[in-house]
Amino acid sequence: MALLSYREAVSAAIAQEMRRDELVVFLGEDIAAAGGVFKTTEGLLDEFGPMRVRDTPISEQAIVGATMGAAMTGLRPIAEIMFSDFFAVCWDLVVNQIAKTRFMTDGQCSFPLVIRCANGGGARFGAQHSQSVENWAMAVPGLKVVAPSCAADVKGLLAAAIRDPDPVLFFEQKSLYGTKDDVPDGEHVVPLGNARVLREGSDVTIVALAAMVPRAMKAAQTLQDEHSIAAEVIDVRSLVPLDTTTIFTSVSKTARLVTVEENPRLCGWGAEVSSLVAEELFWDLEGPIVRVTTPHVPLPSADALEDAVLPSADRIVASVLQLAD
Amino acid sequence: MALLSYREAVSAAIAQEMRRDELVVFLGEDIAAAGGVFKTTEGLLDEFGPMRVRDTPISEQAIVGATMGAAMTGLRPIAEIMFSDFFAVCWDLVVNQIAKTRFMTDGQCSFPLVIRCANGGGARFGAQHSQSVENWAMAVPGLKVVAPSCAADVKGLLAAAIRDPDPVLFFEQKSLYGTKDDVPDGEHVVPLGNARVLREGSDVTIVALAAMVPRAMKAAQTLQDEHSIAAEVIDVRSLVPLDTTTIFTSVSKTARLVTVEENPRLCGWGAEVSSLVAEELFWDLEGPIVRVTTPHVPLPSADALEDAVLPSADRIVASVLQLAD
Amino acid sequence: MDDTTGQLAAAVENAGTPDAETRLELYRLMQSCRVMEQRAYDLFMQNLIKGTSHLALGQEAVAAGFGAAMRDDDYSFCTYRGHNHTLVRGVSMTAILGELMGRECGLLSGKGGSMHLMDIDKGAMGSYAIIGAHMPVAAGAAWSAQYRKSGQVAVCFFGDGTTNIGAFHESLNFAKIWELPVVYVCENNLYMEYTPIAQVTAVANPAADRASAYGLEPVVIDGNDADLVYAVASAALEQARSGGGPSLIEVQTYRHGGHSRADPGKYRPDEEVAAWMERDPITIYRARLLADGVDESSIAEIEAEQAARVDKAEQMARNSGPPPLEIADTDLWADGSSAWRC
Amino acid sequence: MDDTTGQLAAAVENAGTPDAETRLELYRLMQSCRVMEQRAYDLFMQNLIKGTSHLALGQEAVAAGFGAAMRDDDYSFCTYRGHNHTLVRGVSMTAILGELMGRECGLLSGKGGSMHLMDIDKGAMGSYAIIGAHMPVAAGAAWSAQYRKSGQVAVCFFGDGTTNIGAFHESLNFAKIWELPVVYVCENNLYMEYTPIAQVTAVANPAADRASAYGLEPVVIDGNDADLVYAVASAALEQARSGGGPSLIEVQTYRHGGHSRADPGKYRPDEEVAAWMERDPITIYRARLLADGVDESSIAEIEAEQAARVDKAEQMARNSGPPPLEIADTDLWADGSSAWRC
Ligand SMILES: Cc1ncc(C[n+]2csc(CCOP(=O)(O)OP(=O)(O)O)c2C)c(N)n1
Ligand SMILES: Cc1ncc(C[n+]2csc(CCOP(=O)(O)OP(=O)(O)O)c2C)c(N)n1
Ligand SMILES: [Mg+2]
Ligand SMILES: [Mg+2]
Repeated sequence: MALLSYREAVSAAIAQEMRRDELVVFLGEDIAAAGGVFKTTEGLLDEFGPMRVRDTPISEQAIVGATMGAAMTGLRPIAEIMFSDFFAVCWDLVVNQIAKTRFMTDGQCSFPLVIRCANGGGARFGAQHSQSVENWAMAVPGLKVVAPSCAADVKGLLAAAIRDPDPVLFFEQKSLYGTKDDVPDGEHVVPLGNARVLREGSDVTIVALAAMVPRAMKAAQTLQDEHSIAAEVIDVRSLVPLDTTTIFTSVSKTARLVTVEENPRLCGWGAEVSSLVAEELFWDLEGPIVRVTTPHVPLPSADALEDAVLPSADRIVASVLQLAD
Repeated sequence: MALLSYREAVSAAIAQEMRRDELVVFLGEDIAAAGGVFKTTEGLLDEFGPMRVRDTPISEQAIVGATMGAAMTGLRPIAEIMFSDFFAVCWDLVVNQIAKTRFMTDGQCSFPLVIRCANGGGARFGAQHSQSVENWAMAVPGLKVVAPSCAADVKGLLAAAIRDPDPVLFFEQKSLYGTKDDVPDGEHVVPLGNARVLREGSDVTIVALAAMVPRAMKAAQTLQDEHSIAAEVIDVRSLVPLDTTTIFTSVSKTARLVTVEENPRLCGWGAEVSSLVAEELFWDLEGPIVRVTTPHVPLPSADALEDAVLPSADRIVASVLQLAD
Repeated sequence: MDDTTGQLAAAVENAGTPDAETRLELYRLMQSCRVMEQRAYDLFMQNLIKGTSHLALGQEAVAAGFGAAMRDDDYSFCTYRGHNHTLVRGVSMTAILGELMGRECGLLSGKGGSMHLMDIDKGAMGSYAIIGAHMPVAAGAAWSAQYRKSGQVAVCFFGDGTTNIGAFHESLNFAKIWELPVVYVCENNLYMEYTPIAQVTAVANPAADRASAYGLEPVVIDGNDADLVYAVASAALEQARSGGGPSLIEVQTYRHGGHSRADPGKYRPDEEVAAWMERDPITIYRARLLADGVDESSIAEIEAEQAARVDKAEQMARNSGPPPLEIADTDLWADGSSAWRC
Repeated sequence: MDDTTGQLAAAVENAGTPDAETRLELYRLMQSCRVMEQRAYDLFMQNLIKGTSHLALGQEAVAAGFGAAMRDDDYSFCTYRGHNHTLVRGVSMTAILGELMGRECGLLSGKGGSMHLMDIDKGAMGSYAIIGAHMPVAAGAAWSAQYRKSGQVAVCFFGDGTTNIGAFHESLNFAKIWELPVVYVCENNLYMEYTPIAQVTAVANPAADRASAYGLEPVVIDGNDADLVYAVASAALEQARSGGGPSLIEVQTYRHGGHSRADPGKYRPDEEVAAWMERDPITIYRARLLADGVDESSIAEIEAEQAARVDKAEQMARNSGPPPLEIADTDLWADGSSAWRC
């Protein structure tokens, strides 16, 4: 075990996979010489050289398009889109080209590629550099969607994403970059599509993702300590494939579900999980399904305002208590 | 009353509003001289001239950006994005700029604009010209989202959208363009945010949108005729603002809900409606909430395949029957 | 300025006549495109092709010239107007017509349709129906070839209207700074769908007048002259293959028919259409071959062979049934499934 | 080629000296920018500005030259590096610093932050934090002015790195074909975030070498010479106002500090930094004014006045509290609410 930051785990995963397979290449803005604007890719240029780790112009369509073209001709490219908000400038390449081409061509080619990005709020960057768009990706058939909550998962899931034969959008939560965590030594790979039960409990299931996971854990502790409510906390980790088995098993046991998502309210991943449970596990439920989300607004910039809109541990606690009433 | 096609209702609405307000202008690809690739805008150039009805290059970012700039400086522009799939090439302007700027600037300006597009499947155009992306729009705070199911609503809702002080994405369903319908004479405006109960019933509520509305109506008839099940059918018409009052009133009465959506499964608008009901109306429900959707795949092109994936009246009937079991 | 400046211009200037075999091959390729697309038009009119279809009747010299010049393992990327670009790579005509008709024998088993033809085994890397999207993808394939040192070149076809979209700009700059082995070919047929390109473009030659913005040589040629297209294609491919980087070639041509489906193309002045019909690339080439002493019989043989080919292809496609419904949700993922949960 | 070719080059060539009042105004504007941003840097270091902030220290002559040349009702559009462009339109310094600090007195009450300054009453039409996005928006404002025959011009500032994104291309073509009254100003400060622009751009002058691709005149000027910027700005504004259409001006300049926040900018060679520090636009301009006989006292007066202004602005911003939490979900819609259901 080594203590790594969430940030360091990114380069650790990429390095692990680049050492293993020389078809893995990496491109993006300021990722090579500068080591990334979040310092997530330091050292890679030195170790792997400029043919494998390449700085690009500010041309997100070219970056993502080139990633697609490389993937369909034998490479395993990794692209960085600096902030997830910028997916909007290259969304066509992601959703209409990469996501659809295998299906449309009757499986003639596959797209072993990863697009990483810094996602989410909490850094006081304002509305165009803070949003959570994992739900945009989940809504598109043909994309796998991963969002880790800790350094060990960053390393393991990113490695798995790079090995995966399908396109994976990998959402790193920027407010977690500084958090540290024990990461297994040696090769570390965590298969996609497995949610993780972080805390067991019998009264209510709390399903969370990325930055919401530590908040859910904190809420669970408060619920236990102050209200004797035993919450089970699940880190979804991967939205596609979605581990409904783990979620359903838990809800069958607790009979109550609260989802905690950072994306704005409408059509978030929590809505999908809620609707699945409302359809397939209805008879097991003993109360409403509650969704805790950022309200349906862009993120404000001032610290006080941003803190007011992002789901907090307190808000999670309050939602569970309301459900328990 | 006049019998108009869904297609003709588009130009009728635009003409009505352009006559009324000379700040209304209209731009897009092939919309002026050619009258639109779906012939939805015929006659407008002749009546309003080339300064108000302007053909553009294939530059969707320029089209949508110019629309934004015009709206914030006193005009009321209407833009056409030919197929809704192409939102992906200008998504940044829509979601990061138009949708956020009023909020970010503390309300300094508003964006009285409409972006119309041809949405949805059924025309055998293949995966890049057939998808339903109304759920993409619903997921973004700051956009109003409208999708009419008949010519009268095309005219009335498009007129309301043009008068609305906020950005409205207006989804015309391309497979409905040829359908005809009675449209009131004279000025016709239908306020946004009102769902419409198209058929009353006490056993189950079926909530549908756009092309799924006639299918839901057909299914309701079959349910009545062959199974003596009285389905209430609601045409949502506007996803944002969402008329939860009408939907909730109906579900409170029927205690059962089926949503029918054309967008692919994950994070569709049906998930949002389902999760709202599962949270706020849980105790009124007497059975699971069922979602009928296109499966989570891109649309195939061949007629047999496309028909197999889009929700059909038969599939709606089967879903209701399963719920009634 | 770049040291390759003038290289392609010189190739155009000095374009000799290809050898006899190549010339017959050019004729054969053009003829195969022509008969296939004429048949596609008929099938559309008979409602056997549903949805839409974008023909390149009149533009065959471009597909043929590049098709003949490319190496088998080169990559080609094209648009919805890509039936010919796909066919010239050696793809089955039955599979193409079958796909247009939505039949089981279709190149994509009916899942893609007329706008998305791809045959990856032949290097036909797909047809893209969103304007400009394939331009960076082609750059990526070229990057891959460069990285793997495979000597392959990517060729990317697009229309005049495509020069005004952002992806065009990003792709050309990107290809140049990495000196990628990619050849961008702008088929300037004077129109986007119905709007004349001149009305919406700030320069006269939508591609060539922008080449210098990417450090590239401006090249405009007559795209209805198969020999010339072949010559410039050969030079550009050679430049790319030998590490000389990308190129951008504007070929002037014209579509005989409308943009798509049953569009009669009435927005085009009659004289313009007539003048271009005079410049039909196949008529011209046939006359030139004859004038250069090629036997009428070898030409007739090609014509008969392609006529028979299209008849057979149509028959086979007609005989093929609709695709099995089970495939509607397969092959989203590499494992063959479309499962999103586990 | 366009009939305006050479018009701006002529303006640069013949740029005289602005009148005395304008020159003092140019100095005042530069000085106000300088003190405000230096203070912003200090506040950032004291952690009173959270998140990020992108300073344009060293680039003040551009904001000042255009600011002085614009009509009050003209529109300006800028980027996250837009504090100065906003200030020179006559916007309150307190409101700007307050916004950077996330205070109630902020220009946007703390809802936007340093990257999104806007003051619509002053024609400061917003700061856009996604590269290139504001370029078509500025074209739209110009279209509106053209349609309303208001005589207003839109000015749009962006960086060298922005010339490689698709929106740049679409906007320039669009502006030209409609002959819109918009002036596009590329502030070439040699770097995108950390990557030198030359490394990722196919031409030497990222904007000017592409002007001809849009039928525009290529213009490159020293962006650290306030008089020159003022002259070219005046000429471009006049051209646009009189129906002569859009222009694209590349101004060469340099940021003294890093890209954002506490970036020390270490990727830049020491000599390069030193050479550009020598060319500080304010030092140069001060010396020029003195050499041209302007009283040292009037210069000192401006300096004192701006020093007092920034002190007062800082104080007022510090005294202002955090924004009321209720505004976190207001003003999504024109009715003031953020309601998505009814
Ligand atoms: C992004 C995008 N915008 C619009 C369209 C609709 N469209 C399809 S073909 C076409 C015209 C393209 O013109 P050009 O590039 O000249 O190619 P041509 O059809 O002449 O071969 C348009 C506008 C599209 N497919 N994608
Ligand atoms: C679409 C997009 N891609 C990337 C970024 C991240 N980013 C912010 S500033 C910047 C560099 C911009 O360089 P330039 O245009 O030269 O402006 P400067 O910062 O030098 O003023 C980048 C890459 C962004 N904001 N938007
Ligand atoms: Mg064309
Ligand atoms: Mg720069």
